[in-house]
Amino acid sequence: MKFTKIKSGASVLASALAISFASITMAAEVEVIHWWTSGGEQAAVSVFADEFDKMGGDKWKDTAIAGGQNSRRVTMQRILGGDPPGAAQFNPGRQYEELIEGDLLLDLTDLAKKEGWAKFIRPGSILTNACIKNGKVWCVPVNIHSWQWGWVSTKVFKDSGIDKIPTNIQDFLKAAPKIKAAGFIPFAIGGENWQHTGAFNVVLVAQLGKEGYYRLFRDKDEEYAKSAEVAKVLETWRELVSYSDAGSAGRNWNDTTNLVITDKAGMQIMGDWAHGEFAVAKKVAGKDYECLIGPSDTPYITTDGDIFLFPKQSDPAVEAAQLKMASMMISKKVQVAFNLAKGSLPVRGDVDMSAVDSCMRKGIKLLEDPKNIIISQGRLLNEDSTGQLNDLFAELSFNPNLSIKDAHERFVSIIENAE
Amino acid sequence: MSEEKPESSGNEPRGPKPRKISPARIGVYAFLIISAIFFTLPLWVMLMTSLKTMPEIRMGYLFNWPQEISFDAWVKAWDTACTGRDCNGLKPGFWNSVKITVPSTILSIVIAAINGYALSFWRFKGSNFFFGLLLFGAFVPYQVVIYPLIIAFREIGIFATLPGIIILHSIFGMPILTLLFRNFFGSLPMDLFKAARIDGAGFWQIFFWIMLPMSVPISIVAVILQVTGIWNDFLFGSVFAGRANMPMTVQLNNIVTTTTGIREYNVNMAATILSAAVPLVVYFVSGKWFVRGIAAGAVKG
Amino acid sequence: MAQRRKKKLGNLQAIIGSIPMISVAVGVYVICIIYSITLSFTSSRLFPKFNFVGLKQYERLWGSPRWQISVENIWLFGFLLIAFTLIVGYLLAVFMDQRIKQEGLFRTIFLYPFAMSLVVTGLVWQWVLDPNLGVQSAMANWGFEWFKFAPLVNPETAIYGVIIAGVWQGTGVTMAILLAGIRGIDEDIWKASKVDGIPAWRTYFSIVLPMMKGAVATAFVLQCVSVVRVYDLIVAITNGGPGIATQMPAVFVIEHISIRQNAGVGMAAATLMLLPIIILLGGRGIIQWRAAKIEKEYEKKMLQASAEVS
Amino acid sequence: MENISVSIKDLSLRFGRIEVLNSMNLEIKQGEFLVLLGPSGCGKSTLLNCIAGLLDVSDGQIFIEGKNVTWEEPKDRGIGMVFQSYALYPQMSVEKNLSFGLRVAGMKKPEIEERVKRAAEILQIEPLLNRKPVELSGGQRQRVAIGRALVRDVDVFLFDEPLSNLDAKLRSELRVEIKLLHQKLSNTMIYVTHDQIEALTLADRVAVMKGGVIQQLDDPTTIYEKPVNLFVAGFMGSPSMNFLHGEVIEKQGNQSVSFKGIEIPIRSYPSINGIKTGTKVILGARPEYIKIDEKEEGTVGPFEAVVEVYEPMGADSIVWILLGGKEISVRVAAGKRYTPEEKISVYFKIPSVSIFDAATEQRL
Repeated sequence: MKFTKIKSGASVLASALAISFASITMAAEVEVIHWWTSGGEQAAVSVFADEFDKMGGDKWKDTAIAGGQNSRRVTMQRILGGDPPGAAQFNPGRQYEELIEGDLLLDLTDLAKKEGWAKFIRPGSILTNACIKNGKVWCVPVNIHSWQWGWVSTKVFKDSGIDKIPTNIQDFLKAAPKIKAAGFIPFAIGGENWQHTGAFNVVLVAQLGKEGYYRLFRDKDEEYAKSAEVAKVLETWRELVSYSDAGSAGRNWNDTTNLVITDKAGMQIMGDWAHGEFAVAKKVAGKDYECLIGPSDTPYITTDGDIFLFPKQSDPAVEAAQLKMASMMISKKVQVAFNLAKGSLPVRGDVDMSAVDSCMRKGIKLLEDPKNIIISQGRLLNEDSTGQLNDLFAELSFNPNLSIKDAHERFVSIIENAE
Repeated sequence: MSEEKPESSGNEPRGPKPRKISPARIGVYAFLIISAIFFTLPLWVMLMTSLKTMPEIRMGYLFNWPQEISFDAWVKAWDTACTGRDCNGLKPGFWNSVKITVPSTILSIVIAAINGYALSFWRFKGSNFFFGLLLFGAFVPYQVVIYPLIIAFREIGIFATLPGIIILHSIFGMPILTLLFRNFFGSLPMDLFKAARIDGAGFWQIFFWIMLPMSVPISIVAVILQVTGIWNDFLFGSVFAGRANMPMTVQLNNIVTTTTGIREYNVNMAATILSAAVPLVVYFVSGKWFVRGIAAGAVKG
Repeated sequence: MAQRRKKKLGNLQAIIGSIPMISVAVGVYVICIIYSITLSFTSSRLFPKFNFVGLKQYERLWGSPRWQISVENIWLFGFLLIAFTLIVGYLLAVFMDQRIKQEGLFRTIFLYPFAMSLVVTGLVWQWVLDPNLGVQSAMANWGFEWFKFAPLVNPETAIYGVIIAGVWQGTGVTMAILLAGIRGIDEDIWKASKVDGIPAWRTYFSIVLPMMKGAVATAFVLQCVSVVRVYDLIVAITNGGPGIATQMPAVFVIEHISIRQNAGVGMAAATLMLLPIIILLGGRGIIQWRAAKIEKEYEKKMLQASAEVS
Repeated sequence: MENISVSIKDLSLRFGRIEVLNSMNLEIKQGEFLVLLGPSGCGKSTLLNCIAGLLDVSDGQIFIEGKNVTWEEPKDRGIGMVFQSYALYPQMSVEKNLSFGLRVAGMKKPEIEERVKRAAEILQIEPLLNRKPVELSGGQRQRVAIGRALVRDVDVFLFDEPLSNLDAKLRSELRVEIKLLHQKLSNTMIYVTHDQIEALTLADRVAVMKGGVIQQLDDPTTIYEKPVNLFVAGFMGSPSMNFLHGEVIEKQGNQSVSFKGIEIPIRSYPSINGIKTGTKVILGARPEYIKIDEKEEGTVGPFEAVVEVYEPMGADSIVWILLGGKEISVRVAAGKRYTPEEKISVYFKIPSVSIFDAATEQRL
């Protein structure tokens, strides 16, 4: 038996570990992080991916993470850790402000100029509000989504003995006891906090109108926040949620939509991405289900949607592929196919949308008048304030011990301190 | 000779004391059995659900034996369940977990064994101070150091890489494993070390030729501790592993939270059992070692 | 002193061998913690920035209902989980000690949850407690319509649902540690108490329990550490909901350093998470240090005494 | 000087502020069997570890065979060591245990075999060579441990309480074997023990230690018969020496020790001239130097005493008596029997007693 010096063994081990297996990026792979995991969303994202792969050379590397929060959490952690994805889905807002300030995003200005994005993107505010900062273009808008929709199962209303489907929240609340008595869930909502914030804001806009909405979230008007009108919104919300079912905690939005699709629930307030789920389930608008815009008789809609950011990469080949992807996402053909699958409106005004159904037509019609459009909360408040509102609305929904008065006080203080 | 048995003189008790079925004894068994039901129930539910078809699940007989056993859910969970456009099931996650667990376990144990050995036999100035700091680390909530570690790993260039997650697991395994090995080596006779010194063996020779062969039992305990711990990790895997190395737990959570249309409970439960399989097998196979491992792993005092 | 003192080669090797330990101890547990604490006094958002804002982040933190609920939750969760696992764990250990049949089987059953990850634990219990799918609906199907048990959907009770899952996962370990403690006690103690005519249950609680302080402390510390770190379980079982009813500090920190992009507040929260640990360990450290000092003084006295004699 | 094997000069060792060894000087001759004896904590094992190089000294020097080895590695000091717990490498066979050090040193195979064979022969452990330590009895293990020192072919053997873990019978057997080994090999041996029988039977010289200081360094007989101070006197012997606290008085030119009204004449004490009248002294008498009812050459007495307890011990017996209210042990031949309360007269064999100054505790 030979005794050799063994100490060298340890140093070999150490150095073997120290070698960073620096990921050798394939020249043509662009990883895309998004949260499009439901049926309709899957169909839509496949339009992008297939189209991108078809263009040859480069490959779409799909990282789907269920839930916008989870998805953005991963994106942020990876950017923080210096391992940014090639593209990441976001919602327009202020979530990526620091990424722009930190010069971590790919500058799309030249591409946008060359292709003349400013000319065909409508409404123009989408580009200016969401993507342009310091005169430069940082993101690609891919669709227009509005939150202000109620999705209704016609069968549930018919079986509950209600002939006329209500068109606003007040009428719905009147009909709700009947639906409940008939053994259906009147109002379907899931458990994720953003569902509550979104739906709450829909109710808020429907009740306070465009002006009230802006006074709160744009002007941060404390006095108005304290008013009884605002308190009334909180009450309405709570009444609405009381018509929900026990299983709502922890439920996904699309599982919730499925309750309406399968005629178990009367109505869900959800953005128009729910539309894609009905499409996947082969349901026909106006017959199997009804879409209520607003739900209000004088509807306003937000024109947010999804955008893609392209975090800066060290590999120039990937950068080229990123630009190619950005251009693909906003191209005419892809816009049509993608938005039909997704149930959303294209960001281009110059595409043929004759194939759309009655629901989408309602939306396109409303869009024609800019007066009907409101800026979403996410763009008016930063992520921290939005988060606080998320917490409050979720608690308002789920915690019966939180009185309307206390909730109102907390709402006022969030508005006071909002940035 | 058998006749020589003395006559029993009346009714004195003889032979072994008869076992009485006392109320206390029934109580003991009742308590144990009820507890056992509580502990088995979830596994039972998972197993049954994973073997049922979706229509049967919707009927809601959670505890019942499936009317018709179907392994489709298992196949789907392993091979074709989707997260986004990737429909490869848990399979890649399984291999990622293997890729992470095996080297992390080996590295962390080697380091800890050297640490424990140095701390037991080669105390140098400050060695106990550093060990104290390390032990403090056994109590530190991960969230306190995770943010600086992300930044540090970025600076070194190992964030979201396989070496990165391996090093991370070795870092967080170090306090308890070092304690384990230090206590083990500390229980060995100091004379053994002295004898080896007289025999002329140095630091590494004593370690590799005398101490390491003796530490097989403690190493088994450490392996069990690390394999189960690292396999079950979620937080580090989700933050530090990177997309290409996403461990099974993270992938499980992704698969379960992803639904396209209807929630496939049978697939989800099959996926859950599959993710739990490795540590469960380790547990069932290693039995007493596992118990020793956790008892030792629980930081002593 | 003709010969100069050489540093022993072995010691040098020991230091080389301990480099990983030293670098982790200092690099991770000193520098990272100081870094985190420092950032808690800054207005860092996604990236670290060193523009100090004093205690502002702490004010924000305590102004946040989500944090308040997180803190309340962790105390409740910690207290109940530790109390339950210790009490039930001890009872199980005592019952297991009654020369029962199939001890191995029972032990396997009680302990296997500990081999499962908290993600798995969370998911499993989420389903078992689901009102439309889990125990409640199964009981209803069997005709027990009155049986209502779905703690997770109600913000008032959701935390208890989480505790059930925690107890399910952690009781077996406690049982195993405590059983080892019971078995480690000298047989003669049992003989003595039998001769003295003390009933078995009294022996278990008045004599055996105080004698196994070590095992109890081990189980206690193990549970404490798992309580402070609870993250995976929450993510899997409720994701902090319904509403924010089951938020925990660990989740709070992760959320704030990533998606909420407020590392300052996140690090303030992390610093506060560290506080109980420091107090716990600090207290222990002082006790130990004093014990060591007393011992040293005793030794010194003995030394002096022996010097006087000779 | 060449016949000095191990030499220790001004050796000190401190752990922090605790001084374990204090400027120790010691010279051990070639081929000498030196026993370090003392109660636990006296520093005897520490000293041995310093000689072996297992502890770093704080001050002073150590020479082995004329070479300054103070800062040498243990292996380079030319020593072999046998430990109390045997310290056999459990995973290696006996043969591998014996050859480990030689293999580490890179010695050639034939020579290793040769040396192992020789050591095994000497210790009669050839049949055990392929066994693992767990398969050996305590005595066999200890023999292997000695063999490990033997194969090193060194000049100095260090023994650290090598027999403490063995039962009484085996211990006395191995004691003889060690003595035989020493006679056969004539190496220098330094042997640490707390067992005085071992010290007395094995040693050429005994160093009695206490508090890190050598109290007395002498051949075993001198240590036993003429202890230099109260500590050595009390430590050696079982039952231990009887100590009578008294004062030297003088009557008609004859000095006596007055003890509780009893006056013990000490005229026949060898160094009587150095004792001043009026000194407070301690008279130490071993049990065998006190006689009951038999006046001998050089004894003084009789003094009245009462029997308290009678302990037969086989070869002889111990009688515990009360003399002036103080309990004293006396060794008597096995045949004599005494009953409690029995009145007896005792005699002191003054030439064999020790007298210590009560203040300095040194022998007078």
